[in-house]
Amino acid sequence: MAWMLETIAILSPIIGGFIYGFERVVKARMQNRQGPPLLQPFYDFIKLVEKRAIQVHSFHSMMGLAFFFATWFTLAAFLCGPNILVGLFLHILALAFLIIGGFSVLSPYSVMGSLREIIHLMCVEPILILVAVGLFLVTGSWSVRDILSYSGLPILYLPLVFIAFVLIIPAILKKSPFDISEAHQEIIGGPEIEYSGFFYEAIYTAKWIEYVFVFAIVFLFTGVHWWLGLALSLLVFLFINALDNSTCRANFHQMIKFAWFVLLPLAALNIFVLALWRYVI
Amino acid sequence: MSAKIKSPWILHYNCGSCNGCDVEILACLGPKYDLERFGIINKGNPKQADIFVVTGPVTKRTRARLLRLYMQIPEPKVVVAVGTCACTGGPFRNMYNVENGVDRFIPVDVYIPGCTARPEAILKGIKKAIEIWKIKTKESIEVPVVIQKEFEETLSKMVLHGQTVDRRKIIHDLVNKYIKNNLEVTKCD
Amino acid sequence: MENKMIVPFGSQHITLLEPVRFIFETENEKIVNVDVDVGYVHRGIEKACQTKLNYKQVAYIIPRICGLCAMSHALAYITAVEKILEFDPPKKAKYLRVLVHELDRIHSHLFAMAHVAEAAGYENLVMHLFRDRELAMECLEILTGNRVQYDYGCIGGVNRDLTPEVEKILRKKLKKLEDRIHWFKDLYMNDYTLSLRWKGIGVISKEMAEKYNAAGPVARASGVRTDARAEFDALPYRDLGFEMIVYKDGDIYSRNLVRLDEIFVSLRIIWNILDGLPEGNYKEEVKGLPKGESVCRWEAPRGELFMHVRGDGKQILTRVRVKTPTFSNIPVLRELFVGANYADVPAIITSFDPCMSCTAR
Amino acid sequence: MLKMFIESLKNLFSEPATLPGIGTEAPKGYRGLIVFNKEKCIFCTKCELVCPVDAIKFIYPEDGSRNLEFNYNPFLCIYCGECVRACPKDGALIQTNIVPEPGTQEDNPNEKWFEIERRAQESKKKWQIALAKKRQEALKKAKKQPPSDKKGSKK
Amino acid sequence: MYKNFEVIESSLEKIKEDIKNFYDPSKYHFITINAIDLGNGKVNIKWFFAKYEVMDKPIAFSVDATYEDTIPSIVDIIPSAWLSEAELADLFGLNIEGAKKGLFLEPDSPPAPLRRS
Ligand code: SF4
Ligand code: SF4
Ligand code: SF4
Ligand code: SF4
Ligand code: SF4
Ligand code: SF4
Ligand code: SF4
Ligand code: SF4
Repeated sequence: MAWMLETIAILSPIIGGFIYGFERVVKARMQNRQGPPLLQPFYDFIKLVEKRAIQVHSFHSMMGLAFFFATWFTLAAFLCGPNILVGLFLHILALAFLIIGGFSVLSPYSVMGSLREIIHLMCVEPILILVAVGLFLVTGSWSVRDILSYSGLPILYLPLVFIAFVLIIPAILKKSPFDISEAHQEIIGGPEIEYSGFFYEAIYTAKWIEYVFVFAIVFLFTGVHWWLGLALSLLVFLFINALDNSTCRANFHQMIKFAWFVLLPLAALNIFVLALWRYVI
Repeated sequence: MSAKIKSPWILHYNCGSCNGCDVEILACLGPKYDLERFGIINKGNPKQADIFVVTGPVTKRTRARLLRLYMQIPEPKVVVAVGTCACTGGPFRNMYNVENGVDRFIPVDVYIPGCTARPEAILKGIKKAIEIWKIKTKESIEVPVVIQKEFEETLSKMVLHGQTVDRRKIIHDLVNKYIKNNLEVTKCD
Repeated sequence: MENKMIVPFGSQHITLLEPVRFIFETENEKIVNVDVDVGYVHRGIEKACQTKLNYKQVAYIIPRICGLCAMSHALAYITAVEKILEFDPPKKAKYLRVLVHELDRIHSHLFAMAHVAEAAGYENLVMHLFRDRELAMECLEILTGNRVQYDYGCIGGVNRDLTPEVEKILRKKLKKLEDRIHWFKDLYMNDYTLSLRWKGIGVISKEMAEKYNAAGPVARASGVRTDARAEFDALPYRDLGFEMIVYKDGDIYSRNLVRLDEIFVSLRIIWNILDGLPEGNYKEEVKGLPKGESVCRWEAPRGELFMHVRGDGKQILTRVRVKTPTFSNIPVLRELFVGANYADVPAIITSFDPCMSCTAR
Repeated sequence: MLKMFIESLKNLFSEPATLPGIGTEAPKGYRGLIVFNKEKCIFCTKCELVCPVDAIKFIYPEDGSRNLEFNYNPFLCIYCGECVRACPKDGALIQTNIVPEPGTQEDNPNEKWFEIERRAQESKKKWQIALAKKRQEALKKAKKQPPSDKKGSKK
Repeated sequence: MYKNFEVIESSLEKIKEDIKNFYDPSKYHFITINAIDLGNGKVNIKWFFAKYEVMDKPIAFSVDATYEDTIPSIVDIIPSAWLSEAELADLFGLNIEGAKKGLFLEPDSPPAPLRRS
């Protein structure tokens, strides 16, 4: 257990790759197709290494790399650091690299994608912070290690926060109905459009790490019962994919409305009640 | 490397076809044929694509765009011409606004005949294209057919003068010149 | 950052099969101005039909204007020529023409619906539509010998008979298809996210549709009662249970429903044909050279197709003019964009089901 | 939404609709490659005439005989079947259900065909001259002696 | 000659007036404008209309003109006609008021390709 978190943080691209590969298989099967092999993300990875990279300008490419390393670092800080809030703030920073990179090129799709990415941030981060606060209220600690050794089941105290979090996962992972910043049919991938070869690889892999990040948060909701955590993650995974496959893309007004007027109050209510119960009564 | 051939991403461009073959390409992505099981994704973005799938005879207005898309795809890349009209011009051969097959402009690696090409034929053709793609590397330099003559002339001139030769740059400049000469009526950004 | 942004849409774009180019001037993702360029696919087919090809060969080049309604183009041309020659094809040929034409409509409508769903980011629905569209494609393939370019009609009738084995397969597949269409109808009526995305978006009022002469499902979704199948006497639609589908709202959602309901009508027509196919020849010899002028209005899947043919008594025709459905719908499309949201653009465009390859020819 | 949600989960545990391998064979009536049968052909060149895209070209022999060389470009053919319908001789030209194979740069569907088209055009002119000459000779012969030998190919 | 549509003969000066009097957007559907080259620099132009929902023959207004004539535009009566007019201006090289050229043709395409020459 001692080195578990560190190992996960270091191996996160590989773990994330498997999750992503598995997801593609599940998605294909849900669409009644056979789907790619499980190792497909790694094949893509190798392929991208062998492609010539066309750089728009070096700053833009650097932002792509920065996004990857920042995301990786974010996960490490989140898992091994003393305070998950640090991880969440770093997460914003990592996305900021992507956004700046997106703004730095002339392509209108990239710029529009970056604008939409900011909207994503505004929807996602408040809820992530509420998740952190909720977990703190339940377990009394900001660190992942302590939360994971909490003997109770945080999800029992935080049902609404959990629901809010699950419903915002599509926005974090850019899945339907909230795949607005990537919107393949509208802006062809958004901020990532101008990356190619090796630099696109960085963006592509950073996405895998986000998977680990999301499912690590799901894990936190079950405290020390990691078997339950595994089951819960699988359930959430299936739910997210089925949702992805049974909805069409919302537009960004609808996403903001949903995140701020439905999910945020929901989560806030949960935390408010919990705080009252913990500290007042 | 064997892993490479399992992940070809395609870019599809229609340069004046009747849609017949485009529809069949889309049908290939559907559940019945499911190209994704071979790792193939339809990327709408030339910068991340490997296989350039072209349909249709080249019309006068699409030729500059075709060249630009071709140049934007990073090496190694292969070009697949789908349908009779992309191979030779087919039913539209020698019409006044048509420049016939795609290989008048860019080097085509695989020709898929048929009007319309059957999805099975497209699958077979793409598999063939992957075999060709496997051998190419990121150092391979391909010269678009339209500028080949000029390219060779420029090259021999430069060699004669003892200048250092950057083939890629020469190609780039020549293509840009060509595109400028055949600029589309409406400019983008 | 400045407020105005120019967003090019096309000519190569993932939701568009074809090269067409829209240039949007947007303000905070709201469109304030549009420019449209439809000429990418101009090939010069009309010219070739008037100079190189004789009037029988034209029947095989004209469907290559566009693959998705290949059957409509070919049959409209053939009908126009037959009208000039004052030839009436045998009844069986007419029935078989309707059969293939309606199958063509089914696959085209399913494709169009998939296209709109794709633009809305609803990938699973796309896949389901594509899967079930294959049933119609298989029917067409065994019946005509090709999946898209059927080359089924010819001057004088049709090129192939409907054999009993083929009929048996058709019946089986169409039965399956019908069940699936019922399933889709149910889904379209009840899906919340679809209505969120499509209801009230891209609305064309009845007045606007009439003012800009919209055609096909686009017009019918706005409440304009127009359908060339009921307005032109080329094929025996009246005997086959044809019914016009009209919706009132004129938004993306009703355009989809029009298409969905038309599939039911097509299926009913096909059942009627299979049950009551007349005996007789499927092809007859046609004599004489075309001399005179005639027109043909034809309800292609996307709307009214119009052919104007003139022959001067020679092998080669004097004029072949094709007015295609999308050609009629471009003006209203352009008007519609101003004030729309950029995020809705793909959905609006695809809900028109545009086909540039026939617009420019 | 709910309907699709359930359908998705159902699909997850059912057989995918994907065909194995590369897909099905073309059905019996598929309009595939045109196959030419030299033994049966009477070289009326009707097929060349009706073809809307000129995918059939005959190269004429120089001696004015009827021993034409059939050329066919599968990369140009639109598989309409018009040539087969026009052919007066059963079995000389058949439309099979073979799906044409994809070609590579070695097949070179364009330059090779341009060469054939050029040769076809030239050879036809020569052939016409040769034929005219032959006719004249035949006429002369016919005048000299009663007909014993008809014009036509011997080789 | 005209096998299955009715033709109303008109002239260049009168055509706009005629169409204005005739066209009722809620009753008639404007189909398209077409031109036919009659040879010798003469051209015949037809405006096609059809009735909604009734099985009836299409109606065409026919005008004979030469390539030098200026042809009145009907965009102010039928706004959707701009596309047909632009096409004719492009492919036949007709002088139609206000129609922009270059919709289909590139600078190096043959000018006015549908003219007989
Ligand atoms: S998306 Fe295409 S048209 Fe637009 S800027 Fe990029 S290359 Fe040019
Ligand atoms: S090959 Fe035939 S079916 Fe395919 S795009 Fe060309 S004309 Fe259309
Ligand atoms: S205007 Fe600029 S961005 Fe657009 S195609 Fe031309 S060079 Fe490229
Ligand atoms: S409307 Fe589209 S699908 Fe129909 S014939 Fe024209 S191009 Fe083809
Ligand atoms: S818009 Fe016209 S050309 Fe294009 S597919 Fe439709 S009918 Fe064919
Ligand atoms: S069949 Fe008769 S008409 Fe035709 S080429 Fe032979 S001899 Fe001539
Ligand atoms: S099938 Fe059609 S295109 Fe092909 S050779 Fe025969 S006539 Fe020509
Ligand atoms: S039409 Fe038939 S018999 Fe005549 S040349 Fe062609 S293949 Fe031979």
